[in-house]
Amino acid sequence: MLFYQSAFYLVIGLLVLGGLFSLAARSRARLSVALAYALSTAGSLAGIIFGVSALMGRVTLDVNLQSASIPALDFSLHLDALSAFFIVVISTISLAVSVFSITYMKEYIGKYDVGVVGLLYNFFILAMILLVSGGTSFVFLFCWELMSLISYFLVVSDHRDAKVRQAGFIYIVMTHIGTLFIIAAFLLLYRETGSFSFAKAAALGPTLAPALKTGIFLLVTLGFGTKAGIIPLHIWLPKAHPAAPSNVSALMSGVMLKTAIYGFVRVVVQILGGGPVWWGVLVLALGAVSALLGVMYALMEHDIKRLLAYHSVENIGIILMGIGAALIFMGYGLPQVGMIALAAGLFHVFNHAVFKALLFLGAGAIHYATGTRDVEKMGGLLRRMPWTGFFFLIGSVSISALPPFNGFVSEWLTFQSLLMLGSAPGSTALKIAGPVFAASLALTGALAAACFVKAFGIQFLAQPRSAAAAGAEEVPASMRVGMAVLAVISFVVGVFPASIIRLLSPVIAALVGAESVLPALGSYRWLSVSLRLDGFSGAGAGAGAVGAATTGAAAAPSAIGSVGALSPLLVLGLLVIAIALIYLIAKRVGRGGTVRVDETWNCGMELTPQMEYTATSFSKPIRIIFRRILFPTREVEKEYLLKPYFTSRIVYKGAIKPVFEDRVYRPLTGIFLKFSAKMRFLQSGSIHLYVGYIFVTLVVLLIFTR
Amino acid sequence: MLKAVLTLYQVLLLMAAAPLLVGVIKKTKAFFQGRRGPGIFQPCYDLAKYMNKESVVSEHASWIFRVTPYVYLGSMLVISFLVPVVTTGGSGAFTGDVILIIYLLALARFFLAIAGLDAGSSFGGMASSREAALSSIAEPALVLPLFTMALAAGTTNLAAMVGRVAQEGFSVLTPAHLMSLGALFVAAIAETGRIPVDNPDTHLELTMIHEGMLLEYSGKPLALLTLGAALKQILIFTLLANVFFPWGIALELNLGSLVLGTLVFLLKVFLVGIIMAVIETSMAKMRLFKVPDLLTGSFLLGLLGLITAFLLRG
Amino acid sequence: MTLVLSRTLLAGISLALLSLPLLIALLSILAKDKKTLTFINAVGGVVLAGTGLILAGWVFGTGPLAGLRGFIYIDALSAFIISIIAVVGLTSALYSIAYTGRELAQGEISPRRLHWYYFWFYIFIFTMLAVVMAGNLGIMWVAIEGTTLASALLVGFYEKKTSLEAAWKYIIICTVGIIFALFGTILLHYAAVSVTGEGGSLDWPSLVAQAGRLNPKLLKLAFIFALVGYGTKVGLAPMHTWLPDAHSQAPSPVSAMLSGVLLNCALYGILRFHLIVSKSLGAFSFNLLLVFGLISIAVALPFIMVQHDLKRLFAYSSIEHMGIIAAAIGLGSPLALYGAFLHMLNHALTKSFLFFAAGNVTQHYRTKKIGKIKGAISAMPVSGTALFLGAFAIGGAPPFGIFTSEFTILSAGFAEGRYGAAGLMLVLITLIFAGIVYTAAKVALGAPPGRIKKALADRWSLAVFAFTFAPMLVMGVYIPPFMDGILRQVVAVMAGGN
Amino acid sequence: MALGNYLGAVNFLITLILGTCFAVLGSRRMETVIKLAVAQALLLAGLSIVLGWATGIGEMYVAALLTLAVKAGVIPYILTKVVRGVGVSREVNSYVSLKMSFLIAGALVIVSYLATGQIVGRGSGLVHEALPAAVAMILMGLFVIMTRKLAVMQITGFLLMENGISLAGLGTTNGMPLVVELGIFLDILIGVLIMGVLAFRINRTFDTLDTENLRNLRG
Repeated sequence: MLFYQSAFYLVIGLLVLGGLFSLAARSRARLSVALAYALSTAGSLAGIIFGVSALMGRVTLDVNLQSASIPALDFSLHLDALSAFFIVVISTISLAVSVFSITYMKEYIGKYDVGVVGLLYNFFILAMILLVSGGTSFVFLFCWELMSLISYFLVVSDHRDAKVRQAGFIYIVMTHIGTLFIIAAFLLLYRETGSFSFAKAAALGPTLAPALKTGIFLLVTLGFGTKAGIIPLHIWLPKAHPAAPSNVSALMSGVMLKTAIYGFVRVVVQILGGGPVWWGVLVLALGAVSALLGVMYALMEHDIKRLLAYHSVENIGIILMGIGAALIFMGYGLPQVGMIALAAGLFHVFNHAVFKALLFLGAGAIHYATGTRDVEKMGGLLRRMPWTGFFFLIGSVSISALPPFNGFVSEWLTFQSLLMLGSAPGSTALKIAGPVFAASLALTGALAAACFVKAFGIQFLAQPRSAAAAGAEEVPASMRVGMAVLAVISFVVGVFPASIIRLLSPVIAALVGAESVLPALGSYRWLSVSLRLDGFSGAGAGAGAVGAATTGAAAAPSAIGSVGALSPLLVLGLLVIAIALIYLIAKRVGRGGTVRVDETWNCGMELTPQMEYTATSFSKPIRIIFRRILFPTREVEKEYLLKPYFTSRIVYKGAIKPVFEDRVYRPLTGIFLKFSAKMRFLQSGSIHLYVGYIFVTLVVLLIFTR
Repeated sequence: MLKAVLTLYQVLLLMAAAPLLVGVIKKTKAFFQGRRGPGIFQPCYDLAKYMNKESVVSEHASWIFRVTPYVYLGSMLVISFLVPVVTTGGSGAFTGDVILIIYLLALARFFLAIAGLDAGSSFGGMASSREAALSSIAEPALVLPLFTMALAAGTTNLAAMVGRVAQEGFSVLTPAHLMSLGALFVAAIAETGRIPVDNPDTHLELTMIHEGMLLEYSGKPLALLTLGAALKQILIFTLLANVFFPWGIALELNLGSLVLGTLVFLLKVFLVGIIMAVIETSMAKMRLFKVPDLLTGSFLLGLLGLITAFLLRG
Repeated sequence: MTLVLSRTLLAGISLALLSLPLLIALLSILAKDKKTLTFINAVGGVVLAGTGLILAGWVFGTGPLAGLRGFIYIDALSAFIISIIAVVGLTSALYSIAYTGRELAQGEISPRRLHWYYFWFYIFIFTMLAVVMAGNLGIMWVAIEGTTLASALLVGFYEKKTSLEAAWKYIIICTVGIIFALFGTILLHYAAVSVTGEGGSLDWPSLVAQAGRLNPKLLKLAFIFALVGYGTKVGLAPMHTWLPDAHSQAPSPVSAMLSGVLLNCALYGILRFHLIVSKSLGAFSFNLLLVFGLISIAVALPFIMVQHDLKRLFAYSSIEHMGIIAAAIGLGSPLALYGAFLHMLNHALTKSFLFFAAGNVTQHYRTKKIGKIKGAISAMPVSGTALFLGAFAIGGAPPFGIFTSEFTILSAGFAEGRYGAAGLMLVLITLIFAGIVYTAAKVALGAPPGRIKKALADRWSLAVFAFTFAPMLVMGVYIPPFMDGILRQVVAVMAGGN
Repeated sequence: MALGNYLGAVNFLITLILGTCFAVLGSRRMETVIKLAVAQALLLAGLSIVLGWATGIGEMYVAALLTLAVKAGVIPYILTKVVRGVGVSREVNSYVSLKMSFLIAGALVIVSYLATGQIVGRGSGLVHEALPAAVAMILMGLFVIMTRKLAVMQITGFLLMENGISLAGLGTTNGMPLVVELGIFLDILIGVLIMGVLAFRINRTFDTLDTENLRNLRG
């Protein structure tokens, strides 16, 4: 116990010191940067050690910190398996990002007050770690708000840019409004349980009145949905994430959004113990819509960080699809099947954190090297920044859910969860919905791949499209190491998914309150580390119900009798062998094989970068295919030498309509502000009127209280 | 050990049959167009020709361009290893998961698409762009029928899915089954790049998709990619044939059923090829932005298949 | 014996506390030069605050103090507000040194007027102390009216058009309002006389003793008049109209005093009535306070959303926060009361902090127009940052105290099952946060206009910022045991003890 | 006690006080208004003396004395100084016409009687008329402040309200405790003084005492 305690305090201590030292040394910027990120690296490392060992040792840690006689201000921490898992997620990402930042932040010396940024950075991580450690809803809210506030400050680091200020404002307001719903939900719980403690709430939660539970569920869905960036509450996300420095974007996108998932799971799954089936359907539908629209919007973006931000919307959607499926199964009274879906969701939490942080770091590295985030101005970077390109490619492959990387594994689990809906009991509509949602997930995955063909291809391949890109150089070692850490994790987890499944097993068992079926899911059997869903008797077998997973029955790696099995290691092995064989054979066979380097064929003309396919043109078919959803607009300006045949200049501007902003947010804020302006007549400046107010108030009071 | 040998046999069979299938299709088309056409071994000669040629690589291209043929063909080989061809008892069968196979196809496509962008030619870019868009929307149409079948079998394992249909006999030939088949068939057209979605025989810049991405390739890499594409085509036909009409596939591992399985497999695959050829001759290539309508239709057909599957089951 | 001695000593201290500000005011007039004036002000301010805190501490330690034939009555509630007056009074006095120094340098005021500034400043403090120390509701009225008179000239200190207008509105509206409070006092007096049968009892202990027996109908009327009357002074909507004018036109240290202290003193007047009335009328006064509190928050909202003047913004925010406190008291549960007084303290600290910061910024930019102030953080690293952080603090973001107290009040509201009221409060507070942050970001961020030179904070401001910021921050995460004890005592007073 | 014997005189005085209020509403010249204020203060002092005589409470005489000194002496002096110093003698304009003013004032009196008539009905031996009259005066004072544009007239309105309060105090409880009474007088004195100072400054800065001009602070 002492070990766990001291490890936890070490994490906190290192991060606090990192922040304070960074601030203290702010007049010596280089030292400040070194201190801030070295200490946060150490803190993150300690966080990983603590989290993993707490999960392996099945330890829960309690810290009692009630300070006043009011029930709020109870800073008691309660670190259970779920907390530990999220600490692992947070620390893993912050480790890589911190290493990356050691040199990355040097770029900002002189531009920003790096001492303050270092302080905020460390405290940002700290706030997130404390947030997931909180044992009471007050700690949660406190850290939640603190986290939002600090990230807001980080977002507006570059506050001389009006766009950044606006992004920051939208961010802080949206997140604050989201918090409103969360506060309301927690206070409703407080009224019922008389305490802010999560543990007490969890003891009482399942027995609450259904209407109240539904109210709380809807409130947290709105509240956490805002932070997580589900559509249509996402509008802040693509604005705020790009505005921050890339290391912060990596943390925000990779980790901060996940705290919303944490909160959602904590409240809906643990405290309320699930609910009626329609909760799950709602979450699933929200997830599917967010995933699809998120990726479509991403495809339309040419600012690499905005593109990545929209992919966060997409991936949060995928996570919610898993969690939604879990809620449906819990609603059916099949917690053990729900576990698999929940595992899919939480697994994707980890995976998305890893590859999204990797990609944001990659974007940061590109920005570091070229000074731009505009995809159209890049090109040919792979030759100039081979390492960054390689890591970015790994991130792209992972996020596109392609084997053998980690994104694929969790999406595979999600697919399985959705398909299991098809054999679950209940309404036929829902059964049909399962595979249809799975198909929508497939579409999402394909679009994501399309998007990253664009993102990788336009940025890293072909000829450079600008002088900045042509002059780019590979980034320094620490940045490469930061990306490498995540790339390696992405790969290793993709090949050995059971490693994470093992960590998740106690988490999910504690959440669902049933014996865990996950060890059977992720096993180290038969050479490979495989994922197996056993004993699920489908509707075809007649039972029509989803049976509880039987752990021992599937001794032999036989196909029949299991829902599905996946051996990424085997796939990887086959792939390596196949490629090696092809290489060897192709080398021997045939007289050809000499390679001549020459120009790209261009119908006999010299190829210039202007002729290359741009990101805009790349995404055009999709823009046209989904025009009913994306509402593209185009504007073509032509200047003629001789009308109408000889144009001297054509300017083509294409954009998609920000539908939600135009149709929902702007009218709403417009009405509100107009109303506010109208209300100002109350304070018209006339003293006579003012005295009249007093008079009227008095009269009204006298009449009403007779 | 036997399983390993069998698996190897399946892979080799597929590799051997793949160029032949291309040849057969071309021959059939020629027949229907009233031409003599090249012999069915012409694709094999072409491959041999490519293997003997020098390859030219663009000065702008990166290692992606060089690696892609290996990844592409490698992915196809891995899929060949996983798919039940003449028997459901191969070594890879236990992890022969539908979702995995779909995503391995996606992996291959991903690399081919970025390779198309690598040289910087606008043809490659255009082809990549179209490939990315069309394959994206083809994806739901492709997976939904497969998921319908998986649900019926209670597993996403291909061998098990195939095994179930094979065991149940012809009673599974319900409207749902056929509608799903129809849906998958259309998706397969898109996936294999055939008319009316793509034209495999042309290098006309306005229409090509798959060929556009290969435009910069020559020599050995082109041979690998061409073989890969042929392999992909036969794999998808195999899926189509074996998932919906698995009869004849060897459920037990004895020589007789294996031989029968092999024959029946070749028959089915070439039949699919001939049907494709017939369709190609009787249709013109669609305008690019008509294709989504076709694929949506196919998706809806798949959805209908799914719904009827559930309604019939009650 | 010791008790008697300590009582006598205590009475002495309280007399000293009342006479000290008068003495300092007098000395300020008599002082020869600016240096002496600064010295008198600084030392006097410290001594005054020290005396106030000692007295308050003593009362918290030994219980309520009644002295001088009942003219002085100090219980935990009074002592609590005395502490606030002491602390904010001190910071404002010290900040005034820096602030007026610059005004003098910029030629906004003449050296002679500086003496009058301090004179009225300390008279203002005196009247506020008198409000909370008075043991007689009549005297209390006199003192509250005194606060208006003492501060009216401070509000109109600049003798510009706008400040004179503000001062005129301030004095007329508040005087009119407060006359109603006098009428309420007379009605209460009448009710008391009707019971005791003899004239002359507005003394607090005797009123409390008889509270249950007073004529409810009269009490109702009395409370309504007191609520409207003192409510005008508190800034409860719709009687709040003077407040944005006065707060924005006064010199910033005075704005801090008005917002941070004066409003609380006026609220104290209502509370005294409320304590008596609630004994026989039950929920009546609670509900009225709740309703007026909520109306105040709601009325502040649109003006905060669309605001052009930095100091007016904070003035409206004061209306909002007084509304929150009033509503919390209206909720009435011990938890709500605890939150209310915690909020009172937090608001006093935070709002004075904000006005100090805003004072430095508006002085440096020579405008209060929000549209004309930009990049305050870059131009004034300390004051600009203080303004920015202060805005978040006042909006209710952790780790600042306001978050804790607002959360406590809301949790009390939900715990009482008053979802409508608490929910409305939650929504309004959230929207107001948006308005404040919008303005704060506009003012603090961005690049400052070219004409603005970079300025570092003077040491007085620095000291005051640090002194105020520390408790703001601490109270957000931790309520020290002594503070917890004090708040419990105040709650006990409000919950019907004495 | 012997109050009953003097009730006639008391009621007569109260009626006269109300009458002065109407007169104030009716006059447009500042000098007249100030004279009326003095008259009202004299009547109030008279009322105090009568009540003091009737009830035998000595403090009433002190109150009468204070009223005389402050309300009939110092305050009119200050007001006169302001009016002379500023140089206005006529009211600029009112928001409400003369006829309307009287009509509303009459209505206010009726409302006051209706509203507060029964409160002092419990026969504590006090003046029945005082409370309604006081409330009416307060409301009329408020009415003056609300409708008159001249700053000095607003001070007068304030005085009317204040006199109403005094009347209420006299009528209900024979006045407040003496110390309180003293404080109140001090407040009023200082209040009018400061209002006077402000009026001077306003006139100096705005060149007029018309409060219509005081409308720059909005929103």
